[in-house]
This record gives sequence, structure tokens and C-alpha cells, in this order.
Amino acid sequence: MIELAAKPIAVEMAAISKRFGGVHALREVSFSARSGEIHALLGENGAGKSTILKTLRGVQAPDSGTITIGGEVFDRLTPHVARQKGIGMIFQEMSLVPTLSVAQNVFLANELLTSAGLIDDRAMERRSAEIFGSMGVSINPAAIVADLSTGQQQLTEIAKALSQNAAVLVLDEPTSALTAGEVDILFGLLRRLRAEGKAIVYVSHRMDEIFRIADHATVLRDGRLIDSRPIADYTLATLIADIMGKATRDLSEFTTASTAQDEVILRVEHLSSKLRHGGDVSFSLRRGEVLGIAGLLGAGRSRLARMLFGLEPIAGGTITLRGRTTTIGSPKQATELGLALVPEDRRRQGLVLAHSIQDNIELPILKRLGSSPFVDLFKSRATTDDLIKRLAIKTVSREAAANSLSGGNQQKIVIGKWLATDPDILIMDEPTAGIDIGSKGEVLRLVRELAAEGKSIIFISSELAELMAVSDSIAVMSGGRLVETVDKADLLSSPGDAAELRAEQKLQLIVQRGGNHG
Amino acid sequence: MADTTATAGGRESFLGYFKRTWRQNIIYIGFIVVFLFFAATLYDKGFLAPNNLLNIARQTAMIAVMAVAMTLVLSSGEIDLSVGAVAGLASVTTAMAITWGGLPAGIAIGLLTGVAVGLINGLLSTRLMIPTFLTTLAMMGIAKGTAMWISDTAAIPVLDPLYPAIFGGGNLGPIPTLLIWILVVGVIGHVVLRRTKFGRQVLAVGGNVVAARYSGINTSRVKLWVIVISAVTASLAGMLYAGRLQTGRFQLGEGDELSVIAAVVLGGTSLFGGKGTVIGSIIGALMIGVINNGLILMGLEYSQQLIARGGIIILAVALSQAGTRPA
Amino acid sequence: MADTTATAGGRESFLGYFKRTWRQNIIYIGFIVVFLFFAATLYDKGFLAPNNLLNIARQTAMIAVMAVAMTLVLSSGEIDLSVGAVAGLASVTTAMAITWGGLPAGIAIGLLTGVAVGLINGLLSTRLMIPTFLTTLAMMGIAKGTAMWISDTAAIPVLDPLYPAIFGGGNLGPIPTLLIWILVVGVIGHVVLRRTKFGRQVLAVGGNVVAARYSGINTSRVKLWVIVISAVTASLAGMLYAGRLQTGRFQLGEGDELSVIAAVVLGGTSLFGGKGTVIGSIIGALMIGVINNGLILMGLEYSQQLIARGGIIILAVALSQAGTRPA
Amino acid sequence: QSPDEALAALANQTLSTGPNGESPVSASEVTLSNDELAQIKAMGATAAIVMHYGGDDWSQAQINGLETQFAAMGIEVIATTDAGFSSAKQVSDIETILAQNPDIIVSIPTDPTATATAYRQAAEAGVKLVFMDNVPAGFVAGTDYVSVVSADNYGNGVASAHLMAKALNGEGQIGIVFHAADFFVTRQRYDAFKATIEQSYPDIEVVAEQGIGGPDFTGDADRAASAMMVGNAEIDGIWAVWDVPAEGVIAAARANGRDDLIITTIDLGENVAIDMARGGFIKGLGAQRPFDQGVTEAMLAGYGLLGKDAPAYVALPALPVEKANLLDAWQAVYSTEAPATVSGSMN
Ligand SMILES: Nc1ncnc2c1ncn2[C@@H]1O[C@H](COP(=O)(O)OP(=O)(O)OP(=O)(O)O)[C@@H](O)[C@H]1O
Ligand SMILES: Nc1ncnc2c1ncn2[C@@H]1O[C@H](COP(=O)(O)OP(=O)(O)OP(=O)(O)O)[C@@H](O)[C@H]1O
Ligand SMILES: [Mg+2]
Ligand SMILES: [Mg+2]
Repeated sequence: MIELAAKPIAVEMAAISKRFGGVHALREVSFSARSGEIHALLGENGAGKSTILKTLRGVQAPDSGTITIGGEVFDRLTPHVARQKGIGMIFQEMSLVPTLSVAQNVFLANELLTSAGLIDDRAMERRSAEIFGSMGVSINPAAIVADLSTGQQQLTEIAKALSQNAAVLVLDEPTSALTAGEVDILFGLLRRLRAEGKAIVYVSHRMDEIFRIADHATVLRDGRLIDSRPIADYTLATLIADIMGKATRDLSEFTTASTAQDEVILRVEHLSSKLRHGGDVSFSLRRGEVLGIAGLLGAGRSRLARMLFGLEPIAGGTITLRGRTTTIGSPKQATELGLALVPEDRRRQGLVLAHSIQDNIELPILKRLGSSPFVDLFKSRATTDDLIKRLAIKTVSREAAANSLSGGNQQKIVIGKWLATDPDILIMDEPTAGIDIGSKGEVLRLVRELAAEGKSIIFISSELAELMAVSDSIAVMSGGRLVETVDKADLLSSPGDAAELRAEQKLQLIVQRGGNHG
Repeated sequence: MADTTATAGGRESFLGYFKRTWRQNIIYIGFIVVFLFFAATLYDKGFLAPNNLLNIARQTAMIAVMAVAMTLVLSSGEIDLSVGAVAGLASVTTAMAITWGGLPAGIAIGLLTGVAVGLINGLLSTRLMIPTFLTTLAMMGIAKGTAMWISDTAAIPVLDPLYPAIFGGGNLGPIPTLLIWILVVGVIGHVVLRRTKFGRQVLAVGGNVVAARYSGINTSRVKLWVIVISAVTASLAGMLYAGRLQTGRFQLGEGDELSVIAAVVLGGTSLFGGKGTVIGSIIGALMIGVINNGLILMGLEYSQQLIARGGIIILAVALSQAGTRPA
Repeated sequence: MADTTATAGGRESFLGYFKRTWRQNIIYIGFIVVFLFFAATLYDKGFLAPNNLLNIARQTAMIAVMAVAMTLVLSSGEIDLSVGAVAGLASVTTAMAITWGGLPAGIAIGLLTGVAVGLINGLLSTRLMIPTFLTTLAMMGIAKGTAMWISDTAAIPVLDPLYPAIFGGGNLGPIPTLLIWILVVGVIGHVVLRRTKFGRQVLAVGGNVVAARYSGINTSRVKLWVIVISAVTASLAGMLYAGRLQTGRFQLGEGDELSVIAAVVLGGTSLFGGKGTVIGSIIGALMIGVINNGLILMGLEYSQQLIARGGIIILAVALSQAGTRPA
Repeated sequence: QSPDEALAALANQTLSTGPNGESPVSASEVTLSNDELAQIKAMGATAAIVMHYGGDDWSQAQINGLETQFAAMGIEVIATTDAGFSSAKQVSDIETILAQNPDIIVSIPTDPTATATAYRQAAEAGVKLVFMDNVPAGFVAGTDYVSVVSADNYGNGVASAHLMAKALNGEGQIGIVFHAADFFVTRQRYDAFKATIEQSYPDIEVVAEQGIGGPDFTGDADRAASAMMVGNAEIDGIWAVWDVPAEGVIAAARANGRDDLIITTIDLGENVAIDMARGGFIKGLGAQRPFDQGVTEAMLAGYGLLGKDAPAYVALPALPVEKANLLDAWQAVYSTEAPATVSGSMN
């Protein structure tokens, strides 16, 4: 307490309320962040985290309440004022301009100028390269953002926020597309910033991260403030109970015995992409098997998913589906062959954001909605309602635009729309990105259930704990090649919690090593 | 989309809701305001006379028919600038074919003109990935030039009396056939966009082409179809011109592309794709027709009409917007 | 953008790279192909004569000048359909003001015309959130009507000999002033779009308006400015028309909006915002000028010219594309 | 004076005067001897035709006349342009054509003021200029250009007024559909029609006037005429400034069930001819003689090449056309038989 009192309050939000139509996103929520402290903001999907942080960043006006920064009291902020007041933010829905380059985005509205007052793109590229260098990642500052993978975009966002040298740095799920290595780097940076006396607000659904990095935690539920206290006061169980409003099972509890059958449904041999050289992927997938895929950022996992789904041309290798060698030329064909892909970028690849939940879910199953040219609206509604219930999507109605949902709930629509196709082989690329701890458990359980029904799943994830929990075996990729497939049983050499941790560390080691070789 | 999104209410922000819906409803309010205004000021000049109202429908028919297909085109995120010139070309080919081979030949050749143009536009756009703005702009010149060339820039008279009775000239009882054409094309267009799988795909392609492809939609096929439909509908409009004027002539439909797109945008369809309303487009076309008619009845000079038309369109849109916005 | 993106290499997929760059470079290749084609076939008809080449520059100047501003407009995700009519209006106001108050009055009134129109367009679009497609379409009628009305549809002669010397008519040594205008406006436009904060904001607003707002950019102010700049540039084009023809007339510039947008799109700027290239737009305008010139020199009939122009545009785009695509 | 007498008188006179008030010389006085023709042929001269607008029968007939006569004179037509009513485009067209150094340009200026500099450039380059209907501002016959050949637009306006009066039996209400732009030719027709009705026919009242702007002249005229019939139930006739708008008026009359409406116009297009032949709405029209006009212009260009003294202003008289003289009129206007669509419609 003494230590806390010593740290000055950097920003204080008092009794903030915000409604969207009939939804109370925030009800009199108070929240303050102190300099030199990392403050975790927690809550289930749709709890109001992003909303309150957007209020702080000035991109959304609160209906009531005040914001105090440096002694100055505001009813509302504008993006411009917030920025002047030293508030920097990494938005959950990435807020980059896709048509501009990485460096141009990093310095957007904050451009470096030449002595003549003109924009100096070279200098910005150099500075960006330095920032990326200090972060220990390699991203070409001249690349166009639209061409980056989700993880790279997230790193760009982080660089953008860092370049502003903000006094209050808000990070709304900055790691949802990052692998352990990048998370470590980010945490190193955050610790350094904390030491420099910055106030940091951190949102994540990955509980292990919270306990590693946060000093203080505030929990929201249904737009209400539930509690706010030092992290030391929490255990994992009490924190999850606060977030969910009830006790929930830990991830490891979803581990079940393997349901894999003997029949090999998909065999991939020496697959390589036309768009990137040096790839080589071989594996086989059995009916009822969950094959996890691990790798560092850029290891080629998403690329593999795209090749299997007919989205990226194949340079060489064979795909044998149910014993027959096939070429998959388009997603349409892939769908007809019983494949489904939950893509990694929900906003770009997964959803028509302006359209309703129902319209989005209908899209891949139009064929199933009756044989006539007309959409069977009755069936479509039933399917949608069923999925909303099954995945606990928080929305007032199936007619709501996807855009109006919280990030995690949007992700659930993407999962839902592909579940609705009832595929034999379900490829999931970072399916739990942004999904809260409770729902994540539900998704993992669902995956195991599907496997038990005889479906096969390729589960790509950057979160090793979750991979360990859900997979029967785990393939490790590096530099476009599949370098090793490990059986989960081999990782879990000895039973118990401690062993579980060790297993995760073992996996992490393999992933890193693969990276070093590639 | 009105029916699927209007009730979203609840969760979404009011601003979002407002932004999403005002453009959907604006046109109806605007239309009513404009109509009442003319009805009030011009009641003694025959504005409300049944024949005048039917005249408005007749004069607007070709624009309205093309606007239905253009709604699909814009919804899919594309554009078709060639519709006016294609209508002119089809009026010429139809008239020439009637002269040579009679009514069936005329109808067949007229529609085939549209199919041919649509396939060229569509294949250039989807296979060579040339933006539709450029392909259809180029086609605008090609179609006009071809029409001038094959007709030697002359008007081709349509002498068959049955043709104009079906296409554009006649009446069915008290109802002009042109009005029936608007209704038929409008209902088909509305159902296609709202109720069919194809319509869903069109909206999805326009809303997010990447997500549509990831969802297993053959996006280039959808675009190709939309472009072909637009060209065929433009040909139909050309055939209606030929029927109404009993002539095929390259100038028929000239400049219509702008009126058509204006009607569609006025109706609430986005130029950027992803949403569209056929009924709005038809009302948009009728609104332009009502304004043109009312201003002439008012006895304004041509220059004053131009100014007033611009002003009224802005006012109508602004007013309707104020109407949907709460206090 | 060329310099900052060409090196993206490494990480990005080839398909992505290809899709991103071909539209940026296509116009240069297309322009060269078309130019060489005419140079080869028309060398004996004076195509390469210095004066003919200067004529092409003269004839294209107004389109090119307006295309520079339109590049900003499209880059910001908006559109301006009123440029042609505004040019006509400015030609009239300038000519009338010169008659009354001499050269300075003429220049001032001409530019003020643009400022006024731009503010109306811009405020309606950004304050009332009426899509620019509708505001500028309405303005097209209003500007044309106003020009007809104040001039009584007549041509207003410009008698001051200095005016045409500066605006459009004269030469500076061997170089037509119109060419100088293209260069001046082009260089300013290029620097503004590429190298100023404002230009970056324009691209950001067009690329992702939400992200731009989140980054602290006043998006409506950026749009307002872009729209005003477009109208002022259109007025300048109108003043150049008035200088070149020594006349102000409402019809000057009529229909130019389509040529201007075509030049810009041909130049590689996206109709959907977020990227634009001023140099491409100017080359696009020149390419259209070269085609028009070459086809006339070829002695084609007008109808054939129309067909050939459409075909050449498609061919040039398709060819350049094949050129950038490997094997 | 009855309409018929007035029309008869018109056949022998030309009402328009030249741009500088010159009195007209008849086209029949423009001739070339065999000797002169041979001289011209030997020159191997080239010519360009610069039109204001190419999209009507009038322009096509004019071009046909020019091409026919140029061919007979051994002159090659190297370019034909269409400015689509845009003076800026016309200036560009002239500049472009000058790159080919033609010996002759035959042209109709869209706008006498705006195009003057471009024509001046041509004149200074030594090109022989022959104009149709109108000359650029400040041009002097004999020095700047060879000659101007005019259809008698004023006379045609007068003719169409008398024809209207005749069909109306001298009384009734009429509407006017005019061209809402200050264009020399159409302005003359409008002035003539209106003046004639006002001066000669006090019992004919002009109850509605509406300008049309294009480019869709048919549609504009359709809308205008429909509104006239709605607003003035008693209206008996409508005059349209040329045949293309007249077709719009026909469509409007048909749609409004006004089978008794009387329409007169100017220019003998195929569609209005068919309507007239069928005894439809078009009761009369004033025709120009575009083919002959073209022939005359070509010959005057020959004068220019030879340095022969040319009349400053040549005019072709207006040709009043009614159903009775329709087929002959066609022959006179186009130098060909009327097409079957027209002759077959006579009954
Ligand atoms: N739909 C797509 N089509 C073609 N190329 C793409 C597409 N999406 C992304 N890319 C390109 O692929 C590159 C690598 O991204 P990708 O998501 O494939 O990473 P990855 O190598 O699979 O890494 P990870 O293992 O982290 O998923 C990106 O830089 C991008 O240029
Ligand atoms: N623009 C909007 N329009 C309508 N409703 C909205 C809008 N933005 C947010 N909401 C609603 O406000 C509530 C809070 O959303 P918010 O994005 O703050 O949740 P969150 O806590 O960030 O969730 P997640 O963990 O899924 O990101 C949700 O119910 C959401 O549907
Ligand atoms: Mg959130
Ligand atoms: Mg990935």
C-alpha cells in the first residue's frame, strides 16, 4: 500500500457510462492508472474493456462521467487532445491504414520532417527499423501494411504506440496474434517503460500473461466495475471467478484421451508454396485427430492453412484426401471437399463487418439452405440462433451488424460460421484470439467433441498451453517447413501440474530450436 | 437489407445505427417531401392529373429499369458506365433486326447485344483484372461508336406496330406498359437481391471480397454475372427506348449512366459496395422524374431548372436526414 | 509511393507485391506503347512534329490540371463530379469580371468561384454527411445552370490581351504557357500528396477513415480541404479554357468530369481511396490526349475513333499488365 | 397573305443575310468549268471536315455532299472530326488537323468567339477556309476565308411557322420547344418562327415555351412537351427546333393520347418523314439542303485553291415540306430516292 501511494495517478476516469442503443456498455465505471505501474484490465468478452479504453483515447465520447489527466478534468476527449495529453493506444481492432507502408503507419499524424518541412519517408523508415530492432523483430518498414500477416500488423501497432513515447500506454489485447517469443520481447519493453515511470494499461485474455506482468488488476463484468486490487491479492482461481462471475475450469481440464482413429483422412507430402520458396510440409491427419501446429511468427502455419484451403497456389507436393490425390484450387472446391478454415484475421478474412451476424453465418452454408435459388430464411435463422446460443455470442439479436460486437464475440461468429458447414476437416488458425477465458474453454471443449464425433482438426495456435490442452499431437513448423511432429504423450512424461508446465517448456524449446535451424 | 438490419437496435451504438439506417430510409422521406411540395404548388397546373403521373412513370422507366441492375452492380463493389451507350446500341441493333427479320429477331438480337457486351465487360474485368470503371468506360465509347457505325449515325425506324405495343409504347388497359416493365424488373431485382443466394453473394462480395472468397464464394463468377445482368438490362432499356420512340438511334440513352447511378445512390445504395436496395433505386429514379416534371410545369427556364434540381436534391437529402435524426 | 514500396520484397508474397504494384506502373508502360504505336504508324502524318506534340499538351492541359486535384479527391475516398461544370462557370465569371473590372478582378473572381463552390460542396458533405457523389452531382447542375443564367447562354468574349497570354493562350519562348501550368500544378500536387503532412492525411483518410480518426486526424477537415482544392483547381481549369478560347462559356468543360476521373484511374489511383499518384494521373491525361490526336491524324471517322479509343485503352492496360507479370 | 402564298413566296428568296450583312448569292451561281476542275485535280490537294456535331442526318448529308464533290475534284479528305458541340474540342480538332497541313478546311464553328483563334491559326497557315452557316468572330471574307454557305435557317423558321399556321387554319394555341443554348443556327430558327407567328398570325397564341439542353434532346423534348400538354389542355400544336427533339414531341403526344396534335419542325430526318408520310403528327417542316450545301462548299474550296473570286455569302433557300411534296423534297435534300420506309408509308 505504501508503495502504491507513492506512485502518482496518471489518469483517472470517474463514473463513466456509455450506451450503444439499448446496450449499457459501461455503467458508472471508475478506473485509474498510476505511473510506473502495469495495470491489467480484465473481463469476459463484451464486458466493456475496449469501450472504456476508447473513451480514454478520445475516440469514443462517454455519455457521462469525467476523465482527469494531469489535474485537468474533461467530460470527453478527442483523439487529438488525448494524444497531446500523452495517451497512446494499441487498439484491439487494428487501426492501421492498409494502403500505407509500415513506417508511414508508425508515424501517422506524427511524421518526421526534413528541414524544408516535407515528409521524410527515408528517415521514418530508418527510425521504424530502429524501433523494430529494439523490439527484436524484423519487419520491413517499407512493406505495405495490407500485405502483412496478422502478427506483423500487431507488432506494427506496438511500434506505432511506442514511437509516440506516451506517458500513458494502453494496450488492448496486443498479444492475441503473437507467439511466446514476441510476448517475451513485449514484456521486456513494458518492464522498461514501467521503470521509466510510464503508466501502462494492459488487456489480455491470457491469464498467464497477467500474472507475469501486471501489478494491479481491475475486473469489469457486464459494463460494471467488479473489483480493482493489486495482483498479489489474486490467485488464478479467484481472478477467473471474478471475471466470469463463477468458477471455471482450467485449460488443462479439457485434456482428454486421444480420439484418433486409424483411418488417415488427409496426407500431405512435401507441400511447398509458390509464393514463398523453401517450404516443405509433410504430415498425415487421422479421423478424429486434433493436430496442433506450433511455430514462431512467420513459420508458415497460416500459409499451410491457406494452401490446404485453396487460397494459395502450390509449387510442389501432394495432398491426398481420403486416399485420393487432389488439387485444391479454390476455397469453393475446398468447402465442397469437406474442408473448413477459420482464418486468422477475423476482420479481413472472416467477416463482412457491416453485415448482420446471420448474413455472415449464412455465407459458407448457402448451398445447404435449401436447394432452390432462394435462401431458406427459416433454416438460416434457426442455424444462427443455435450458434449464438452454443458459442454464447453476446448480442441483442442475430440482426446486429458484426461490427457492433466486441472483438471476442466477432471471433466467435467466425468460428460459428465454419462450424455450421459441418466439415470433415476443420482448420483453425488462431481460433481463440481475443476470446475470453471462459469461452476459450468452451471452444476447446467443442474441438474435442468434434474430434470425438470423428472429425479431424488442424489447430494452429501461438498459445502453447492451449495447444497442449487440445491436441493429440503437435507439429512444429519453422521457415515454411514442418520440422518435427511430437506426440503429446511424449511431452507429458510425468503426470501432474508441474509436469504440465514442464511439457509446455519442452514444446517451447522445440519451437525455438526449429526457429534457430530455419 | 432493411428487413435484416433495421431491428438491430439494442447493442449497436446509436451513431452506428443512425449512420446505417438513414441512408436506407432517406429516399422515401425525400420523395414524399418533394412530391407533396409539387402537389401543393402545382395542383392547378395538372401535376396531380393521372396522365401527368403516368407520364412521369413513362419518362422514368428506362432509368428505373437500368437502376435495378445498377443496384446489383454497385452492391457488388463495381460500377458500369456503359449502360447508356449500350442502351443506344441495343436500340439500333433491335431496330435493324426487326427490319430484317421481324419481331422475334429484333428481341433476340437486342438481348444478345447485352449478353455480348456484358461478357466482354465482365471477362476483361474478372480475368484481366482491369477495374470495371475502365472497362465499362472503354465500352461506353466502343458501344457508341459501333452504334453510330452500323446505323451510319442515322435513326432506324421501327415500323412493326406490335413491337412498340409491347416495348414501351402501349398501354395495358389504363396502365402504360412501361410502368409494367418497371414493376416486373423491380420485383425481380428486389427478390434477387434480398431473397436469393445469388443476391447474398453479391452483397458479400461487395462488403468484403476477401472474406467472401474465404467463405467459398467464387467471387469472379459473381462479378461476371452482375456485369452481364447490367448489360442485358441496359439492352432491355434500349429496346424500351426503341419502342417508345419507334426508332433505334445511337444517341438514345446517351448520358443515362449518370442519371442511373444518381438514382441508385439517392436510393441509399453505397458506391463502395456491400449494401443496396432496389426499391430505393426505383424511388430514386422516380424522384428525379418528379423533379424534372415539376420544374417544367412550374415554367422555369432551363437554366433555372438545372439550379433548382440540384438544390432540391440536396434539400431533400438533408431534410430527410434531419427527419431521421432525433432532436 | 513507388520509392517506399518497391523494396517491400522479402516477407510479402509475390502475388501481393504484383497486385500492389502493377496498377502503379501500368500507365507508364501503356503510355509508351501507345506513343510508340502512333509514332510508328503516323510518322509521315506529322504526329511527331514538335508542334503537334505541343498541341497535345495544350489540348490536355485542363484535364491534366483537374486530374491533379482529382487525384487527391479519389485518394481521400471521395469523388467530385462537378469539376467540368465548375470550370464552365469559372470561365464565365472570369470573363464577365474581366469585362467589368479588368485582369485582377477576373483572376480574383475566377478563383473565388472555386472557393465558393468548394465550400458549399465540402460543407454539405462533411457537415450534413451527404455523400460527395450526390453533393457534387447536384452542384454540377447548379453550376451549369448558374453559368447559363448569368451569361444568358451566350459566349462572353475576353478582350484583354494579357489574360490569354498568361492563362492558356500564349507561349513562354517556345513553350506553351499551358504546358507550364501542367508542370506547376503537377509538381505542387505531387509534392503535396507525397511529401506533406496534409497529403499523408489525405491518403490515411482514404485508406481507413477510422484508423485516421483514431490517429488524431481531423478527417472532416481533411475532406473539406480536398474538396475545396478540387473546386479551385476546376476554376483554374475554367480560367485556362477562357484564356485558350478567349471566351467564357457555360459549355466549356462540359463532360470533363468523366475524362478527368478516367485519367486519374488510368493513372493508377484507386476509386476506393487510400492510394494515388499525381504523375500517373498526368500521364493518364496525356495518354488520352495522345490517343485522341493520333486517331484523328489517322483519318478515322468519328465512330471509328470512338471504337478505337475504347479498344486502345483496354489494350494498353492489358498489355502493360502482361508486361509486369512474369512468364 | 395566306400561309400558302407566304410559302410560295419563300421558295424564291433567302431571308438570312450574311454575317456582315452581305446579301446572299444563289448556290446555282457557284460553278467550276472543266478546265478549272482539271487544274484542281492536278494539285492533289487535301481537305479536312471539322463538324460541330456529327450525330444527325443533316451532318451526314452535308458530309456526303462534301465527300462526293471533293472526290469529283480529286481532293483527298484526310480527316473528319466531330466536336460534340464543344468549342474546346473543336479547337483541339483544328490544331490536330493542322499538323497534317491540309489545303482546305470546311467547317461549322460551334461558337464564333471561342473558336476564332484556332481558325485564325489555320488561316495564317494558308489553309483555305470555307464555312457552313456561320463564320468566326472578326473574320473577313476574301482575306481570312473563302466563303460561307448557309442554309436559310431564318427562312426555315419562317416556313415552319407558316406550315404551323396552315395546319391550324390560322388559329389556336401552340407551344415551342427551343434549344436552350446560344447557338447561331438554332437561335435563328427560333427567332424566325416566333416573329412570324407573332406578326402574321394574331389568332395563334404561344402558350408555352421550354428550352432543352441535351445531350438527350429527345428525352428533354419528350418531358417538355408532356408538361405542355398537361399544363395546357387546349394546346393544338408544338414546334420543335429540329427533327430529333420533334421525335420526343411525337412520343409525348402518343403517350398522352393527343392524336390530333400538330407538330412542325425543321430538318427532314427519316423518322419525321415517316410520320409525315403516314399522316401522323408532323404536318410540315422546313428542310435545308445539306447535300447541296456540301457540294457548294466543296466547289467554293476549289475557288480558294484557284484563287478565283468567290461570293462572300452563298445561301440555299428554305424548302417547305408537306406530305404532298415529301418524296420530291427528299430527292432535293439528299440527292437520292426516299427510302422504302418513307415511300412505303405514304398512303
Ligand atoms: N491471402 C493472402 N494471399 C497471399 N498472401 C498473403 C495472404 N495473406 C497474407 N499473405 C502474405 O503472407 C505473408 C506471411 O504471412 P502468413 O500469415 O502466411 O505468415 P506465416 O508464414 O504463415 O506465419 P505464421 O506461422 O505466423 O502464421 C505475409 O507477409 C503476407 O504478405
Ligand atoms: N459501435 C458499437 N455499436 C454497438 N454496440 C457496441 C459498439 N461497440 C461496442 N458495443 C457493445 O458494447 C459492449 C462492450 O463492448 P467492448 O468492445 O467494450 O467489449 P470488450 O470488453 O472489449 O470485449 P472483448 O474482450 O470481446 O474485446 C458489447 O456488448 C458490444 O456489443
Ligand atoms: Mg475488446
Ligand atoms: Mg499466422
